[in-house]
Amino acid sequence: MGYQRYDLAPLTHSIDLFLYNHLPATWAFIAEMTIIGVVFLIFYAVIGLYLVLAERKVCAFMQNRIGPNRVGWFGVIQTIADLFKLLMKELITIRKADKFLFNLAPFIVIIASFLGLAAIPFAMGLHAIDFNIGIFYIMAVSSVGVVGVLLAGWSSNNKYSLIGAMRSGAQIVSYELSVGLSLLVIAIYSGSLQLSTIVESQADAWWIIKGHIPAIIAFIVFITAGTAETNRGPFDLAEAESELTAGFHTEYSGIKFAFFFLAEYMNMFLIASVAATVFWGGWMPLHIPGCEGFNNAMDFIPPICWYFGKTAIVILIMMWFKWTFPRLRIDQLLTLEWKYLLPINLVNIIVVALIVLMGWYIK
Amino acid sequence: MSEEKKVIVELNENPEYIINMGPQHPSTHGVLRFEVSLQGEMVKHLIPHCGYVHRGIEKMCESLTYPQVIHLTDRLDYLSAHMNNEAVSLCVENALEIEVPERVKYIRSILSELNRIASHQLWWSAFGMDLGGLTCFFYGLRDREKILDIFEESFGSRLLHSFIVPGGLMHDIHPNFKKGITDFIKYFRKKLPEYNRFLTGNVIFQARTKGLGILSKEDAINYGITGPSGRASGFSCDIRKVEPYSAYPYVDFKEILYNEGDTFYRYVARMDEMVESMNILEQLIDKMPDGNEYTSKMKPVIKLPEGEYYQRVETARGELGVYIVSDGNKTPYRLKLRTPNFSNLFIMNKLASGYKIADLVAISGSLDLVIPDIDR
Amino acid sequence: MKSIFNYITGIFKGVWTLLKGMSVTGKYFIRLDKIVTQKYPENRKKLKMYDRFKGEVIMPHDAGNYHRCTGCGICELNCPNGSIEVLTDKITTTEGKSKRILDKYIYHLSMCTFCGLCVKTCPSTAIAFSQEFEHAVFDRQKLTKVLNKQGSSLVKDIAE
Amino acid sequence: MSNESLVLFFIVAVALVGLAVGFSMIIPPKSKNLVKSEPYECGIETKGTTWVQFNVGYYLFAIVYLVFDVETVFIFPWAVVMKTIGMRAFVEILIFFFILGLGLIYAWKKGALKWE
Amino acid sequence: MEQEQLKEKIIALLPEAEFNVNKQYLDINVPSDKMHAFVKLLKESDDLKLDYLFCLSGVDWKTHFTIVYHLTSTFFGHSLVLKVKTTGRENPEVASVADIYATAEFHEREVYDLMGIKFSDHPDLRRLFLDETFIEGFPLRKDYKDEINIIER
Repeated sequence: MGYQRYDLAPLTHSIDLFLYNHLPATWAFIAEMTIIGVVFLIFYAVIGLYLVLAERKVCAFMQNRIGPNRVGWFGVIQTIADLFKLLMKELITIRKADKFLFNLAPFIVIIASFLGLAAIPFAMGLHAIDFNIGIFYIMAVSSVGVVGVLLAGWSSNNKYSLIGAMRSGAQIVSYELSVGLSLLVIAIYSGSLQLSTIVESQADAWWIIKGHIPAIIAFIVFITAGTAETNRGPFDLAEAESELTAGFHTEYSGIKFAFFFLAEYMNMFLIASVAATVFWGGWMPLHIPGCEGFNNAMDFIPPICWYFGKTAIVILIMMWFKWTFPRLRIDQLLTLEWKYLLPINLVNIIVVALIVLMGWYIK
Repeated sequence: MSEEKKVIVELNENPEYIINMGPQHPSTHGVLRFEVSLQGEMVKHLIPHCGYVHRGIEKMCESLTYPQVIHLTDRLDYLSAHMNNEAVSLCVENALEIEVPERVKYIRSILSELNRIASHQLWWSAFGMDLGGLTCFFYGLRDREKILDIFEESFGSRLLHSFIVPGGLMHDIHPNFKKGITDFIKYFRKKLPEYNRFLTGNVIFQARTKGLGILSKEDAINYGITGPSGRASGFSCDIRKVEPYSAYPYVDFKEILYNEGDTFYRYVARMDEMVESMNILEQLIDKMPDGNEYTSKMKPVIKLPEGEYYQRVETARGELGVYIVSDGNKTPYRLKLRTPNFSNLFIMNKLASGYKIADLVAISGSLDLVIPDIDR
Repeated sequence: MKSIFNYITGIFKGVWTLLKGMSVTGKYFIRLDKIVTQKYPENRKKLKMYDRFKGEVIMPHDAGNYHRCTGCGICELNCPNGSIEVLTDKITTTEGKSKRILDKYIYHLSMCTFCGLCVKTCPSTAIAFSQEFEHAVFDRQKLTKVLNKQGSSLVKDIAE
Repeated sequence: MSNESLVLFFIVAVALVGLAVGFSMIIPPKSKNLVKSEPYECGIETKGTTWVQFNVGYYLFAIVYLVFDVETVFIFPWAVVMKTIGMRAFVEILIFFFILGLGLIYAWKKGALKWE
Repeated sequence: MEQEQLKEKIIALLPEAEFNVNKQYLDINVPSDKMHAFVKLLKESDDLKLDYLFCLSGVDWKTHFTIVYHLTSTFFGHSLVLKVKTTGRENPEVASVADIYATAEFHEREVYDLMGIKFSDHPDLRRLFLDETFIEGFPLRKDYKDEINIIER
């Protein structure tokens, strides 16, 4: 297939070989790890910062505003300036707060979002770890972030934060289930939990096209549940600025607050990449069965562009949600999950199983 | 006693979980404080505390002449400044038994209705924001700006106009005034369906507002809840109908009445009022006499004859009463302002207890409280 | 059965209302010409306030450095906040009559509420509102202004 | 890269937070202030203790969740092999989901899915 | 209902009511001891039904205070002004009508706060606008002095 011309596996492999040929094994290992670590760190920071900027721009355009436009050309370095400002701010600790947990919480949210990044296939042959249970892994890791939110709210010794924490507790017990079950649909279709395999299985067409109605339903459910799991509006109950001032991070200041912020955006990125990978074919170019010429033309666009393009669209949809809908109430949050998303999911899975059994999907 | 034991003892002594919402809280739209005792997320009991912006306007009025009082009434309910000005002016005119020119009556009513729309637009924005839909805020303010531009062109100020004075108006309206209003109505009639598409019809919004904070008609009367909040409960309290003033007798409009009395219908009542206000405006613009008289002959120093005068006016939030006791001097002996929000605020405990915090925000938003109007 | 039907239609109706809401924001997202933001310091040059805008009280002086204020103090009386102080001098004219002229017209911008009573009641239209709106200063003292210019005097036609 | 190198990601994340927070603790100017370290409650002093037994309305949800989450773990292996096994897997999952669905309906009817 | 008819009904209910000159509303003085029962009667009687208290204000007359109640009927549309005089300036006290009109509770608190008129049997008579710790008199009284904040003109 044409898209294989952009396979990055030889490149990474050659770097690997180069290091091991020129350095002792231990040092080569350390050097390789350092390179990967630094690359991901920079990637993480840049994506996080620019997502913040993108959100501000998107919401501004939706609200007939311009958004950041002072720092740099069209505000392109606005968030970087913000980051430095936050770095230079004093960290305030609250009297009687549970200091250990208070300091631990930002670590947990960042670790959770950073670990998730490890399993994402960015392009052909470009992923840190190709788990054979990739979907499962991302599900597990991304649900840890809420624990950080819970801890942050609880340890702050602030009543608003506590209520926010309790709300995030409710979030824990709900949306993870829907995320898992909606991803299951594609797992049934493709017969694998490995993200690279799932992407490869979409070489002829994406699952959202091949899997037609159940896949579309699963996608909608996934986006809804994913938005909820990342604590974003309209599910930002733990934060709920009009009710709880700032919810769980009321007492966080400076860079610690920035990490919650960053983690929220990275979680969004994570959810969007999973959605793009699983439903929209990840880095796989748009292929229509039977149109060879079209497919070849599409193959000329590098996979990494496809991946980021799709992710950006899903992120845009999630931002669109946030800037359109009013916030749900806590009981409605649970009602939505248990009375709507879960039954829909269960029925959807049976339907998919039937479709797979009968072969009614586009093979 | 160990630390743990202390906590337990404290809990037993003070079993209520009390949380302060306000004075510095995004949902109170000003410096109002609710002391909320909670059980989980449920509001058990709520005590409103006010007075953070108490400026003693009633006391200050006692040392100011009647034209000077006008500029203080602006600062009561700053979102319906024209109506407040009109209330005092009407009261003074009634006392002096002055008849203002027809044209002035029309202009006053036009200003009131414009002001009402502007106020409801801001309320809509803030209500959407209370419920977490931040974009509402910008849409509402964007459209409100058009009205404020009309105001600025004619009166030179956007919020606090002091334009309606005893005897008439401060000065004549701008030549573009009529055109500006017709343009605005044309513009806003297109935007209002957008508001409905965006928020009113939204399933989340309806679930957040329907069936909570139900105010019965009896309670509305008993607590003196006026304005759209009262009318959503079926309390026919529109002063424009009950005691028509200015140009309201000349126009044909309907009082928005609903019987449900919940948060959603308080919302709908205001949305309908905006439409109705535009209808009134169109009629007033058509019927408004030409000419350029904007004031009736007034003495340079206004002295009210000894006695008591009361004037009721319908502001954007309800009934504003001005009670002037005069001893024949050029300053009022006592000037009492019965402000709509003052009465409206104190229903909060009854409405919000038994609901969740999120509902408390929605209910207080639906009452459309303006804090300086409460504190005076 | 009915309830199941309602449940399913409820889902579709709900999603439909959500999509309707999204269509509004989506429409504005692509209509960049609808942006209402004004970039303030950049548009300062062409930013024009309305003629009647009540920026601050000024005392117009004509070309010969004449103003129209007789120093009667009516504005001071009418000001509800005491933001105007009219200081007058007694002089003896050439005919030997003693006459009151304006010495200093002090205007406290920090106390002014822009109600317009002073401008309205001035019998000789000596004061007016300017369209100036950038009042921010670093020192509160600067908000106290003397409106009559140095060496200015009353215009002839009123003085007679 | 092997799965064990997940440790690397862990370390990098910890280092990122640790370094930034450490930097923020050392470099920025500090001012000690008693009022500043008070918990924020709209400018009013907090009454009573913050940490109380909080009455939350989702204990029952939590139990139902626990059940369902465990069940989901069972479905994942099934999902992978569904294609290859075919009919038998489908019938089995039908039975499984029937029981699961009954449980959900039971909980629904009993009012466990209602916020108290 | 016309004012004359209303007047007759009031006289029937309370013979000792004094009528004041007021062009706008029917304006009566009520003795403070009869006040509470009379208001209750006004609200509950079938042909008056003055069920809406739209304004409650206190006026300082230098020798005494009056509490002014503006009542109206949402059924018939007639309005009535009641006035109650307090005896003297020291410790003025009037019966509360908070149990009859719920809105009176806070209007009375306001009057208490700013004028210092006590309302007996009020459920919760505390300062409303001013701080609980504010003890320097009652600002809306005519003899209230505050050298710092009030500039005499």
